[in-house]
Amino acid sequence: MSDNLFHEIEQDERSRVAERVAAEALIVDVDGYEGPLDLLLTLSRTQKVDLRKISILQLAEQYLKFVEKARELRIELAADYLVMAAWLAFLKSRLLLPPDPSEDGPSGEELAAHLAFQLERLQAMRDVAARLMARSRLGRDFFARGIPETMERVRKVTYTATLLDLMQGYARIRTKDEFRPYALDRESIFSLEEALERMRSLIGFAGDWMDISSYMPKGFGTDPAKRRSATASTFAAALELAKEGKLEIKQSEVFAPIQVRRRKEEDGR
Amino acid sequence: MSETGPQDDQSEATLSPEDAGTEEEARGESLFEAPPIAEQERMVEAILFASAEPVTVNELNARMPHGSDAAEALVYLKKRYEGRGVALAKVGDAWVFRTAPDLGFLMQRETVETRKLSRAAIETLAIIAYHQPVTRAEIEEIRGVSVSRGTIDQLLEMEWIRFGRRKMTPGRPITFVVTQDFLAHFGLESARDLPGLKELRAAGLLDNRPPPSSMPGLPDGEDDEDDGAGIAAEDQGDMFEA
Amino acid sequence: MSETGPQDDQSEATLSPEDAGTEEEARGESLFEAPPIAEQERMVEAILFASAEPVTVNELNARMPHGSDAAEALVYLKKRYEGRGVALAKVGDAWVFRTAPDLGFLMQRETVETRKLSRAAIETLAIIAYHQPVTRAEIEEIRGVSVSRGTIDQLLEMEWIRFGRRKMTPGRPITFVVTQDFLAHFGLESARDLPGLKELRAAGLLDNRPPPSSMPGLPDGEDDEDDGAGIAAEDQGDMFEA
Repeated sequence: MSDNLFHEIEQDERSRVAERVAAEALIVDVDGYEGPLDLLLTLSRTQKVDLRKISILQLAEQYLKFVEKARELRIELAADYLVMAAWLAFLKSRLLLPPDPSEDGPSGEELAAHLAFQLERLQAMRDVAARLMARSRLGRDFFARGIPETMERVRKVTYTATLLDLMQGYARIRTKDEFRPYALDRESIFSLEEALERMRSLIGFAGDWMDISSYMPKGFGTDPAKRRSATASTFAAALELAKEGKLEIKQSEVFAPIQVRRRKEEDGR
Repeated sequence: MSETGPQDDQSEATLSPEDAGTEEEARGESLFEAPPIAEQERMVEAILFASAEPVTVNELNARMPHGSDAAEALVYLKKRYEGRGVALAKVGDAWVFRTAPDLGFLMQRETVETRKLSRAAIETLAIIAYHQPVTRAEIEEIRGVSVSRGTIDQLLEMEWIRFGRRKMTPGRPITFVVTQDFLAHFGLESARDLPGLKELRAAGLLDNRPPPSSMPGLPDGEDDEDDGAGIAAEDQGDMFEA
Repeated sequence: MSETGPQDDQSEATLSPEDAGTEEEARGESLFEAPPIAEQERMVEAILFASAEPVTVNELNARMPHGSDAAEALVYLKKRYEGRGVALAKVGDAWVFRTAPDLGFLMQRETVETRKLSRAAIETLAIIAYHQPVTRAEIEEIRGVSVSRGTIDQLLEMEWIRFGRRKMTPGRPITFVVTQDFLAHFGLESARDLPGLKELRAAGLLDNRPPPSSMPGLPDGEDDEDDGAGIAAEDQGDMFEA
C-alpha cells in the first residue's frame, strides 16, 4: 500500500474521522453486508459522487483499508472479501503503474470500468426493487373479489346399453321361465293357521270322540298333495289346541285312527 | 364518472332537523366533510366487491369516512347494476354482489357421464321390446318380480319407451311400447327385427349362464329394485355388467 | 337465451375463402347468432366478477356462447368501469376486476399479511424481473454474492418466479422468469411495464456484460441441474423483445 495515498487521505482530518466511524460501523455490521460488491457500494457512498464518476482507485483504497482494519480487529472475513481485496490490490497496481506491454489481458482501466458498471448495475437493481415494492400491491392497496364463485360442475349422467345387453337380459328372463324354481304352491296348501281356525270353530260341538279326519277341510280329501297338507296341519292344530287345554286326543293303537273331543270343563278342575 | 351521482344536498335530506346545525358546522371544517355521494358509491362498490362476506349497512358506514351514508349510496349502486351481469343482492340485512340469475349457466361446466343401464332396466326394456304393447302387470309377470316406478320412469325419460294405448281389459291398464329412439339406438328398423328365442338359443345366449334362482325355496316375489334394498343376491354383482 | 345448440361448424369447415362473403350473410341470419354485444358484455362482467383470478380471453370465449367475442366485449366493459370503485385490469392476456387503488384505505379488513421478504429476496426478485430469463450464476454476478437456495425457494413457493427454459450456453443452465402472479400482485400488465425498465435498458444496465477475465468471480459452483430437471423447453419468449 502506498504511503502517499495514506497521506492524502489523512490530510483531511474530518473526513478521516468520519471514515473511521464509517469503517467501524461497517465492521460491526459486517454480517449485514451481502458480499464484497455490497460493501464496495456502501463505501462508494462516501465519495458523494455519481456512481458513473466514481474513483475506482479511491474505492479500492477504501476497501483495502477496511480489510486492514478488520484484520487489526481480528475479525474473520469471508473468503470472497479477501479474494476481492487481492483483486483490488492488483487493480490498484495496474491503475498506478504504467502498462506493461508484455502483459496480456484487460487493462486496468477496462477492469475498473467493469467494476464501476457492476456497482452501478447493483445500485440500479436496488433502486428498481424499491420502486417495485412501493407499487400498489394486490392484497394491500387493491383487492381481488372477496367472494369468488367457483365453477360448478354439473354432472349429467346418461345411460346406455347395447343390443347384446338387451338380448342377454331377455334371454335371462326366458331362461328363468323354463327353469322355474321350486316355489310353494299356495293352492294345494292348508296352512296351520287355517287348520287352527277351522278346528276352533268346530270343536265346541264335539262333545264325543270323533275321528280327526272329519275336521279335514272340504276338497282336501281326494288330491294326495292337498290331503297330505291338510292332514299335517289339522294334526298340528289338534296338538296345539290340546296344549291349550281345549281338546283331548286319543289313539287306541299304533296307526289306529286319531280321535279328538272337546275337553270338558269339570275334567280340568 | 359521476353523471348519476347526486350532489351532497341530497344527503342533507336524510338529516333530522335537529342535526342541521351541527352538520352545518362540521361542513364548515372541510376535514370532516363526507365525500360526495358518487364517491361514497364507489367506496360501497369496492368494499362489497372485496369483502369475503355480505356487508351490513352499519359495517359499511363504519368503514367509510365519517358522515358517509352507505344506505343512500347503496340505492344508487343498486340502480347502477340493474340489468348488468352482476347485481346487488340483500342477504338478511347485508349486501353482496351476485351473478345475475339469468347468467348462472356461465358458472357451470357440464360433464357428461355415460353409465350402463341397470340389469332391472335392461330386462324391463327387453320385455317391452319383445312383448309390446305390454302392461306393467305383464312385465312383472314375465320378469317374476315387481317393476319399480323408477325403472319405468328412467326408460321413459331416456325416451326409449313410451306409453302405448290402454288395454281393453278390466282396469284398462296402460301399455308400454318402444320408441323410434330405441330402434335408432340399437340399430333396428323395427322391433320385429329383434332376434327370437330360437336365435338367442342358437347364439348361445340362453345357455351361457346357469339357470338363475336354481336354489329351491328362494323367495322369488321380492321387489327387485335396481337401486333399492331387497335385491336378490345374485342380482347385485352385475348391475352394470358389460 | 344461450341454447345455441350444435353450431354450423360443418358448413364453416367446408367453406373456402372465396365464400367468406356469403358466410358473413349467412351468419347474419343464422339461428345460432352470437348474443348481442351488450349481452356479451354482461357475460364477461359476470364471469370476471365471479373470479378472483385473471381470466384469459380464450377462457372467456370458451365459456360464452358460440360466436361471442370476449375481446370486443372487454373494450366496452373496461370503459364502463372507468373511474368506478372497481376496475378492469389486464394481467398478461388475462383480465380481472380489482378494487380501485385509491380506495385501499377502506380495505384494512381485507388486507392479507404477506410474508416479509428479505432484502436478498427482494433484490433477487427484481433481478429476475428485469433480466429474465436469467440464470442463477447471472443473479450472483449481479449481486456479487451467492444466492441462497432458500431465497429462490421462497420466491418459487410464492409463485412469483418459475423456471424458464435452459440457456443455450455450456452446462445449459436453467433460467428463472417471473410469473403472472407476480404481475398480478404488482398490478403490471406485462413485464414490459416494470418501472424504470426503459431507462435501465437505455443506460445499458440490462446488458449482459461478461466480466473481463481475471475478475474475481464467485466460486463457480455446479449448476443447479437438479432444479431444472423436467422443465419443458416450452417457449419462455423473450419478454423484452417487442
